Amino acid sequence: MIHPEKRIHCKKYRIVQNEEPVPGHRLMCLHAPEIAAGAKPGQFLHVRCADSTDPLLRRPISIHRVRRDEGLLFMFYRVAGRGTSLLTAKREGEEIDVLGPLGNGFELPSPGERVAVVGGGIGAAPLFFLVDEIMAEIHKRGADLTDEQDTARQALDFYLGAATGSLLPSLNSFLVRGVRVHMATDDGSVGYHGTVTGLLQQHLDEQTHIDRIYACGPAPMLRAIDELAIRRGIRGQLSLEERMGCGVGACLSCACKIKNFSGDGFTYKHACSDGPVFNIGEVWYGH
Amino acid sequence: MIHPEKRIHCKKYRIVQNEEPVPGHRLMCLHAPEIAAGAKPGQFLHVRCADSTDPLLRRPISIHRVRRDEGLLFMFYRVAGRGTSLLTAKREGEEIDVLGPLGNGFELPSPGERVAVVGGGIGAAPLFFLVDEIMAEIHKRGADLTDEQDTARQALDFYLGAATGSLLPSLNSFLVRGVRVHMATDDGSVGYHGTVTGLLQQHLDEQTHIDRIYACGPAPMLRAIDELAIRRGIRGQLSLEERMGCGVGACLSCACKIKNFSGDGFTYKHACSDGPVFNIGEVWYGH
Amino acid sequence: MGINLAVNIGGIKMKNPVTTASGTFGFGSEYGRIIDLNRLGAIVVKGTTLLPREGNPTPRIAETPSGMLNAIGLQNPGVDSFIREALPFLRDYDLPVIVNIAGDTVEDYAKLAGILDRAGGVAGIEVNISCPNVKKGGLQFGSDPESAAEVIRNVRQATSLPVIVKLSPNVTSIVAVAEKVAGAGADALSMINTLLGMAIDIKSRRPVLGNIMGGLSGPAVRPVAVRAVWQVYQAVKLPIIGMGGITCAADALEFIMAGATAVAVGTANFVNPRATVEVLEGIERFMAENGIKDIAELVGIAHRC
Amino acid sequence: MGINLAVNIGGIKMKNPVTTASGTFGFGSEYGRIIDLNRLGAIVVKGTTLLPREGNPTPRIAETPSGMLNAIGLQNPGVDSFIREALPFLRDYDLPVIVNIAGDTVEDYAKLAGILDRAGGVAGIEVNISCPNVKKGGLQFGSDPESAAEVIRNVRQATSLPVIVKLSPNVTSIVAVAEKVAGAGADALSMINTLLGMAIDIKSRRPVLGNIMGGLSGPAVRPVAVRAVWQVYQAVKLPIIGMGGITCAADALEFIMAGATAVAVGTANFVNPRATVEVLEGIERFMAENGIKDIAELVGIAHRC
Ligand SMILES: Cc1cc2nc3c(=O)[nH]c(=O)nc-3n(C[C@H](O)[C@H](O)[C@H](O)COP(=O)(O)OP(=O)(O)OC[C@H]3O[C@@H](n4cnc5c(N)ncnc54)[C@H](O)[C@@H]3O)c2cc1C
Ligand SMILES: Cc1cc2nc3c(=O)[nH]c(=O)nc-3n(C[C@H](O)[C@H](O)[C@H](O)COP(=O)(O)OP(=O)(O)OC[C@H]3O[C@@H](n4cnc5c(N)ncnc54)[C@H](O)[C@@H]3O)c2cc1C
Ligand SMILES: Cc1cc2nc3c(=O)[nH]c(=O)nc-3n(C[C@H](O)[C@H](O)[C@H](O)COP(=O)(O)O)c2cc1C
Ligand SMILES: Cc1cc2nc3c(=O)[nH]c(=O)nc-3n(C[C@H](O)[C@H](O)[C@H](O)COP(=O)(O)O)c2cc1C
Ligand code: FES
Ligand code: FES
Repeated sequence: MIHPEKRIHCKKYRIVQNEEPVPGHRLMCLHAPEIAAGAKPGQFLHVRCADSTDPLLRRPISIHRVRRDEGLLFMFYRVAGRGTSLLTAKREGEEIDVLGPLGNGFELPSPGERVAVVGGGIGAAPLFFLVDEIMAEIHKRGADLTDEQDTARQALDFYLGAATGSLLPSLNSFLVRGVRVHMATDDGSVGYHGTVTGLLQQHLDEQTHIDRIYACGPAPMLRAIDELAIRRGIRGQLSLEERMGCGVGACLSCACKIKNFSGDGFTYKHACSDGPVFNIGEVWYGH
Repeated sequence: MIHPEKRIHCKKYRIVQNEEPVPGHRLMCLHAPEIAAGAKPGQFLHVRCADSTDPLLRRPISIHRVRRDEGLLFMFYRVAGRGTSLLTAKREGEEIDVLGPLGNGFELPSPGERVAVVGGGIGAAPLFFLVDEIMAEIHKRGADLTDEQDTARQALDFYLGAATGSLLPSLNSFLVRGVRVHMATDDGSVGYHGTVTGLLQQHLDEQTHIDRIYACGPAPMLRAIDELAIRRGIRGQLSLEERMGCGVGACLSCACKIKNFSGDGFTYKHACSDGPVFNIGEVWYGH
Repeated sequence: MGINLAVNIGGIKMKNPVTTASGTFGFGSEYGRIIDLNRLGAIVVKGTTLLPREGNPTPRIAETPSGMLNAIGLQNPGVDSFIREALPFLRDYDLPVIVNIAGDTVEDYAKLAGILDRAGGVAGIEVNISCPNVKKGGLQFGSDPESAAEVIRNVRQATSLPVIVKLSPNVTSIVAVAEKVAGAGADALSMINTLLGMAIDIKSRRPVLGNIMGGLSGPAVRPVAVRAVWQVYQAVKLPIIGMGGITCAADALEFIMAGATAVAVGTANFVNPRATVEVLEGIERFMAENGIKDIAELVGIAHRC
Repeated sequence: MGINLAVNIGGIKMKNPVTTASGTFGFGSEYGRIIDLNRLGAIVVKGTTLLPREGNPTPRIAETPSGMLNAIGLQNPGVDSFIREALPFLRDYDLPVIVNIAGDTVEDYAKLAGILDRAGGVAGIEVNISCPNVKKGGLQFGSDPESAAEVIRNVRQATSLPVIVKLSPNVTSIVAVAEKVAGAGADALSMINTLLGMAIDIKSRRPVLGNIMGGLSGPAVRPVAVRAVWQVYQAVKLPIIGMGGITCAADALEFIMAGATAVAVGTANFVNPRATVEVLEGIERFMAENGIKDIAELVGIAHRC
């Protein structure tokens, strides 16, 4: 008696690859056809890092990409602490216990909209799946368009920010045709010298037109994007992070402050089940 | 300010080998020259099986053998539960955290004594080191002996018992020149059909002369050996097992009942520091 | 196989002894996407209060060695919304629903019990007098045997449903509390709620949890929970739902042998969403392998072996 | 580096805040074969009684998730033998020796304190009113604030040595006990002793420990211990030795930030015999990296940040 459409899978999946494209970061690929089949951009996995009770809890990792035809699921993760360190020790051919797909996922843009995707650091990970889906849609539609329309619409601006440059060129290399990448680093080592929001702001000031923004990254970045988008009337979505227990909406630990009905206060929603994706303008950033 | 002679080492040592000579058993070899240099037969190591706090405690494993010249230390262990299972996953080249050498070790026989060594199941593991040392001593002395004396003395009887035969032939193959192996299995699949104590008893009844017995194995076997040896006035030693915390005599968890001064009751001694080797006749087996 | 797994918890008939720990299984629908809820002996839902509660500020959880701290703060939509929105979903299952209740005052508890008595589809009430994560009520009632008894007397009067009292381990004598609430009309006991704990983030030099202190649960607390069940089983003749760190059948059997008639899986659901079902299957296997025909034979057996 | 690590625990001058938890470090000589004892701020030796004690039947320990249960039962050679045989070894070190004492009666405690007062080479007394592993005395005294105070008043009169009181977490309010013993003349507090727990061997269907119940220690209990230190620091103005699951400097810093002036390493010694030294080195590193000149700056800082 489990509703097939709502089904969440919890199983051990075989690791196809777990390499280190950038120091301190790993790209892990699983053979997980059931999850790959139903996954949407913005959704995540809840991963068990050890067979031991220490560390006890699963770790949430976004779905970085999928290759549905081959049943492959990718995660791109930063080695942040004990759980992610344990993941680095897993080898090709071993299995890991994964729960997913979880969360609501992004709402895709309407046809013809100009889209900016903004990733801060490892927050870029889930945006690749989003970019892949948007571009696939554009390329599919592209067949019906004139050349002119094509140039204008077959494009998407992907803003990547980081503290320093090591991560960025590697992320860039993963991308597909038609994606314009703009990079920003806090130390200026690669691309624009400053925050990725600063860079986006500059482009908007220079008359770049954007209909929709998607962002994932550190909280201050998301807040800046939220403000900027509200100010300019741009719609879009943010993907939030919170500490998670269950990952499925049962434990109520991953509470996020969401503006209440009247907008003068907040109510708690849950990153794992109501999110992790929330609309721009919806998140309560306090006063 | 650590007394060099009393020094116990606690360090990570490199694994040189961790193979499965018999199903469910592993032979692990470490490069641990400091420990190998000072170790005595009957001593043991306290091994950390995981970096996690679950499982938390170290596991006591006997020193199975040493190759002092190469700085090698061997452990022969049965996969009994979680800790030992985790050890099986360690690969050549990895390091494990070992504390040792611990415990008192066996007292070697006097020159010319006829020795029986009795191992029950995995309890045979530490006896190989003992046999190696006794035989080395015999061979050294052997150079000065006449041929006749040689035949009589260059021998040692190693009794190996087990529930069934799978472990025994493999143990046998590890042995050196001059060791006479006698095998017994509860199911009769290899060697004598019955307990190893039954076999020893038979040999003693048949006039085999033994001056000294060393034994390690399950508690009922040790108790039988103790009784048999006391009855026949044979000296010797038993190596006991107890659950251990610290392994160094600090926590008092590994208490063994040892006859008290008057012999009508017991006092507790500690397997890790007063033992694990105790004299025959010393252990209190209750009434 | 002819094995009887059915148990009776103070009038609640469970087809097997495996249930869920309140607050770790939501209102059931969440885990219903992963396992078949009909396999459970009963479901104990998230703690419910008279009025909706927002809960505590974040972070609400922290991982600790073999355990976790939580300070959810009883976030819940309130009992009316629960009855209207969550309960109907559970009526589709063949599953006794036990509702965990919490209040600021004795009257709150009694009102809740009365409301749930009339709601329909509720098999029993679990009275949480042991929540460490709320300012008023909660643990305050649970740590004093007299106040605990006072709550239970009032709940008892307000409902004819079976009343299970959830006990706190944060007391000098859990037996003293158990004895008092037994005298006040409890039909069953459940134990343990979380241990009061905290963690400090040494980088920020502040408590990790938004609420400062929280409740410790998970495998780390299991020895404390087994001990509590052992002690209370000796002193009080009420059925016990044992919980605290159960992850597998072996863990559950420890509780049963210590004296628990049923067991609840809590934190382990987060780690392994299939834990309840695996606990059940493992108990069945243990009984088959050991020739045990009725789970009742195992209850408290460690006191007799 | 110009960093001050020295602390004062009720008159006991320690060159650094790292000491050992009683019963986990023997009388020092055992770990003196692995580490240099002179690195320690102080040593707290195994619990001592008036007469020798055999301790409890085996098994005396059981491993649990991130912890262990012990029921050693205060095995020790008695105070006279301790003074004659174990103390001289420690006099060779530059190290305050704190002697942990336990008794069946208030008089036992007072006598022990008197004997140790005259022994020479003893820097302070830690009064164990919280041992869960003995029939009489022990936890009995520690769980009732009045009895605890009674013990301490008598010990106070029998000795001019600094008196540290070791508190039990197995109480409804550790603060209530702390306040009472502070009033009775304690110079410092140490916390926590073990949590009362047990485990059952499902194969034999019997409790694992020979003594049935035992004390839970190790990383599993750390959140409970940090919480106890936090609560007592707010209520009582005595220096605290914090312990319970400390394995590394980060753990120790949690206790210090919660309000402990010193820390003791217990169960972790079994897992990593170098734990004390590593905790010390890690604290030094943390202070250097964070520009902290005196460890006193960190004590209780989590209450102020
Ligand atoms: C919905 C979601 C998607 C995520 N996707 C990715 C991704 O694709 N790639 C990636 O590298 N990271 C991602 N993260 C962050 C990732 O979950 C943390 O880096 C990871 O949990 C750290 O675990 P650790 O044991 O290595 O670190 P520790 O710091 O040791 O973890 C301690 C505890 O804190 C929690 N925690 C620590 N950091 C975070 C965090 N940022 N968010 C939530 N919980 C945290 C851990 O889960 C754990 O319970 C995501 C987080 C969320 C909530
Ligand atoms: C001095 C000594 C020397 C030993 N030498 C060897 C050896 O050379 N080869 C070998 O295979 N085994 C040896 N053992 C037994 C070995 O220690 C256990 O098999 C091992 O601890 C089991 O750990 P586990 O986690 O796999 O099993 P689990 O059953 O999961 O262990 C649970 C707990 O019980 C303890 N425990 C379980 N069995 C024993 C036991 N027999 N003795 C002591 N503690 C136990 C464990 O250490 C652990 O704390 C020796 C034991 C002692 C005391
Ligand atoms: C996130 C979380 C929320 C909880 N909420 C409640 C609750 O609302 N009511 C209640 O009585 N117990 C609550 N508990 C306690 C559990 O029901 C259970 O008693 C405790 O966690 C011990 O079991 P475990 O170790 O298996 O989790 C909660 C526990 C957790 C971890
Ligand atoms: C094996 C063992 C023996 C102990 N013996 C004593 C004792 O004799 N006196 C005492 O006050 N505490 C005793 N304790 C408690 C410890 O001193 C300490 O309070 C407790 O273990 C918590 O610290 P930990 O988690 O670091 O071990 C003992 C603990 C263990 C594990
Ligand atoms: S993680 Fe449990 S509700 Fe979100
Ligand atoms: S194991 Fe600690 S004294 Fe033997």
